Amino acid sequence: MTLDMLPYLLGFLLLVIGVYAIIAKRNLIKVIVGLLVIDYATNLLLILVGYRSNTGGAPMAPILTPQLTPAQIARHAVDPLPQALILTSIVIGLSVTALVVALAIRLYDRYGTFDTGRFRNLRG
Amino acid sequence: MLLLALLGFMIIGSLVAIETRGLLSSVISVGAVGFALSVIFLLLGAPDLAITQVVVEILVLVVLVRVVITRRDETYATSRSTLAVGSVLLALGILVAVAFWALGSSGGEELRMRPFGSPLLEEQAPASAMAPAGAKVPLAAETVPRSIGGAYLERGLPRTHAANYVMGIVLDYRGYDTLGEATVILVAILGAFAVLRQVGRNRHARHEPDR
Amino acid sequence: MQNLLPFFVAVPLAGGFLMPVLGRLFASRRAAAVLPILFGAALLGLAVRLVLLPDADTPPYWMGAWDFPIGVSLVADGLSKFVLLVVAVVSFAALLFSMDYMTRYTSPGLYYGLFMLMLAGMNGVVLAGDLFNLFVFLEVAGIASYALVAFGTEADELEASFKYLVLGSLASAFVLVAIAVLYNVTGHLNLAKIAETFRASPGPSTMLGAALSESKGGLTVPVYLAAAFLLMGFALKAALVPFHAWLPDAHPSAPAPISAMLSGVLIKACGVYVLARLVFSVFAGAEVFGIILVVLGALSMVTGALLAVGQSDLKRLLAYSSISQVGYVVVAIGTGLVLLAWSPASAALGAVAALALFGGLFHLANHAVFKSLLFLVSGSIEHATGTRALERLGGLGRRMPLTAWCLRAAALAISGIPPFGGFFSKFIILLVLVQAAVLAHWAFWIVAGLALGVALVTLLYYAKVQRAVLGGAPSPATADAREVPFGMALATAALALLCLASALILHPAVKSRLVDPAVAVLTARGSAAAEEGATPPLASDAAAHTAQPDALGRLP
Amino acid sequence: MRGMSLIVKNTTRLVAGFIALFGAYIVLYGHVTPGGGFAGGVIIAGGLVLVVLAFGEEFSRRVISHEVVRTSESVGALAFLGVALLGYLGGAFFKNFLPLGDTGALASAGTLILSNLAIGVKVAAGLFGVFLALALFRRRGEKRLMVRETPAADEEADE
Repeated sequence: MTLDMLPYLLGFLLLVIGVYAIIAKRNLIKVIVGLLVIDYATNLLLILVGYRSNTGGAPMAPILTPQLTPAQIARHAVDPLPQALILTSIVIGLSVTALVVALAIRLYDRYGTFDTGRFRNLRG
Repeated sequence: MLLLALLGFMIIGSLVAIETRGLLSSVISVGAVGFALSVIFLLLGAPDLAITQVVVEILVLVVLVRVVITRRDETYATSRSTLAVGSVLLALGILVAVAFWALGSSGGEELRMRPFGSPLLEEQAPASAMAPAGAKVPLAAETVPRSIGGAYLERGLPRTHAANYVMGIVLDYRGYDTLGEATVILVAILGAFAVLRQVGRNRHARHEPDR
Repeated sequence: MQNLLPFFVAVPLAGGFLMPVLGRLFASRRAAAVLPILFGAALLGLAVRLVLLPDADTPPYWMGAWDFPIGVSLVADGLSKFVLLVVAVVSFAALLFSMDYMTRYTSPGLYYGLFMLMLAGMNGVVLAGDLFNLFVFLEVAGIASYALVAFGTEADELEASFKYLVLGSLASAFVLVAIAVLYNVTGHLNLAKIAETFRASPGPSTMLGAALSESKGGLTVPVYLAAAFLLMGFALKAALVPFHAWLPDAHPSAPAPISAMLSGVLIKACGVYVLARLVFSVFAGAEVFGIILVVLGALSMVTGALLAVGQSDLKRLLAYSSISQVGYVVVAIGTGLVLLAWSPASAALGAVAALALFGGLFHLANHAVFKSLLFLVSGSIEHATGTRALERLGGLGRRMPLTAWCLRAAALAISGIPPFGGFFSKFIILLVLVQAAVLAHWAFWIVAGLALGVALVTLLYYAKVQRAVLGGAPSPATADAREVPFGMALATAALALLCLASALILHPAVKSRLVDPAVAVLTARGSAAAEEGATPPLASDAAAHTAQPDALGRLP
Repeated sequence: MRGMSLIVKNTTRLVAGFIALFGAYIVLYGHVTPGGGFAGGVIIAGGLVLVVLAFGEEFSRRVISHEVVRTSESVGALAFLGVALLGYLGGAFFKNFLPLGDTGALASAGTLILSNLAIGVKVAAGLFGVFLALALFRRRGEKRLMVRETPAADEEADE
């Protein structure tokens, strides 16, 4: 294993931590926290995948400024596509979070607790 | 190095968020993890994402903190049975171990994981490999990048005239995805409204539901 | 000829955007259904038109007129047309049923809006030619279905929806991780282009990689990693057995028409269809995926049936039965894949593989029809009696004759009684498994035995359902039950007729239009990948070769 | 929910306008500088959330009703679909049919600015609506008190 794969692996580790929270925790808020962590992990993996190091300089964002030429961008800028995907993915994550929080407060309203262990369990 | 430190911070922060005792500290820790992610975005050349991540994180935090501080709950410590959790974690652990090993074993294959910092974007292929038969010849004559990300970087500007390449992709090349994304927001909002209705069922229907 | 494909997404989307605004303008809850029903009818018309068009007239549609491979495309080949038609039929029936049934719930505008958006999401998934686009529309369909499951806002509905949402989001996250890995490895998101990259690759050089990909196709370890995440993600969406925990809670909790949509088409369009598409077309038909699918399918088949037997809640029983029946479909598709991967060794296997895929798709369509009918009938019964507990029902045979006949038709079809389509599809699957056991590998005997056993168990528990609901004396709950209103009756009767008529798929004229192109898409891809040009084309491949250039969005 | 102290209210009065202005800038210049319709929309929604937190629920009810929120949400979505449909008249869905102009200018990149605007409106309205629904969600005092409702009350009970 080489060091230049390490960031990916840390991203996978974060994913596993999020999955752990979802499976192991019975508190709705903790499960939501787990979902957020999973979102971070997937977005992180996507941004890592598109990164291009810029020899002798800071990473170059794929945005044309007066100091740059299109040719320089093409040669040195980081990959814009994963960024576009992450933008969409952040929005989707936010939407899911909105819905899941709505469900959680509604469940609290019904049971007076966030703990699924104290809910009247579904049959089977 | 800074990146690795931030990644470590994210991992530790997530663990703290999951294992800490109070719900409020849990929510705040996960907020810190989100802000660390936005710093990573900035560090890796994605200012658009950094801005978006920060504002989204603030909104999520405001909502979650409001939800948590207005509701009393002392049950944060409960967990599921160790056996089930253990077996699932074992399976996932094996998967990640394979991932470690698989990603590391980069030989001379074409279908290998590209190392961090030098993505496929840097490799070139003959123009014929990218273009379909009979299509227009790309601007850069003989060779083109092997990934479509590279193609966007090379050809994006003349074709969209958007100085921000990411927006060019989001709204033009992949505008259809963005329509889907806008739909997702709408769906979630309609869904939240639907779930938060005070009265879901019409009680004066012919029969009470028996549950 | 205008390209029809974008309208499959645009029409329900427009409906979904309009309904929340217009919903409150309608005077009564029934009137709110008119617009969605019109949209549903338009979609049904479009789907029929699309199936009748030859492949050459439905080229991929490139959004924004960007070209291959940088744009996003919509693609319709035989398989997606087939699934689109199934989705359109079931959703039209569900909308018709909703008109009267949904008067039990508040806020029809929200309901129909979410329904249309879920439909748009499913159509988007079926037509997607781009991996990330597929993910986005998967989320549209998924989030709409999470909300619809909780539409009644009763406590256990909210709980089921929460569980469904968490596992569904986990599935989506796995898909996104796979997208990240695949993009890093291949540099593309277009499904056809990814498949092409795999086929062009010289193959792995590491030890494990070589061991994993004996069946050629040039897949390497990172690709298998991505495939593992994709398989887990879509197995979660399709509720195959180790990943099924959410389904028995979520499907019964939803309003009846939504249960019909979820069990009838959503788990197929967003789960089984995508799985088939990925393993055959993208991952080059490697046999290991076929074996995984057969194992998962057999597990689902058995577990679902065994758990269904003990249920006393009608809808919950139906939900477990869905797991079991989808198991049949997945077993058939997996068998087809395995046989196809082995087919260079013997030409007979190729023909059996094509038959297996035919059986699988036929059963998919059958299950969509009879399971949605069963859920709608359960809705009718709940509407008339206020309960769905089997022990509190009884004597409905005389009280609700039409509903009773619909229930009989669906139950006989799902148990595999001869004149119904369900018999033929199950029979074909069994036949294929036996042939595979004889021709290829003894292990298929086990699967065949399980399939036969499960068919008998299915017969048993549906006999139990019929006796509990229809037979005996009326119970207090059913004493004053009356036949359901017109819209509900019409929807269930139409589906009941379809249960009977689906046997017509076996007629050559229908088969060659509807199912053969779908089978051809799968066999063409698998065989081309398994052995490039080395084997003579299979008997059924003639059609595939004409369809191939368009499949998955390559330009002619 | 009641408002907060006078200091918070006065600060909000000063800041809210700037936040909205900044959000609008981010939306409009999305195709030139970092940002875009989504980020700008969230910023505007954040400004509105701040106002609600500071001044309380009643204030927000008076200024922006749920009707406005839901309508502008749908209008934003329809506008985005409309841009796509206009592209259809020009050849294909999402076809960029406007002149592309000079890179870096505000009026450049064709339809991008229109799409950004539509998304900005939609996101601002939608997220603010969700915040209102979530934050101001009232617990049922007595669960069974709601049983006997008139149909008319049911119709509008979804907030």
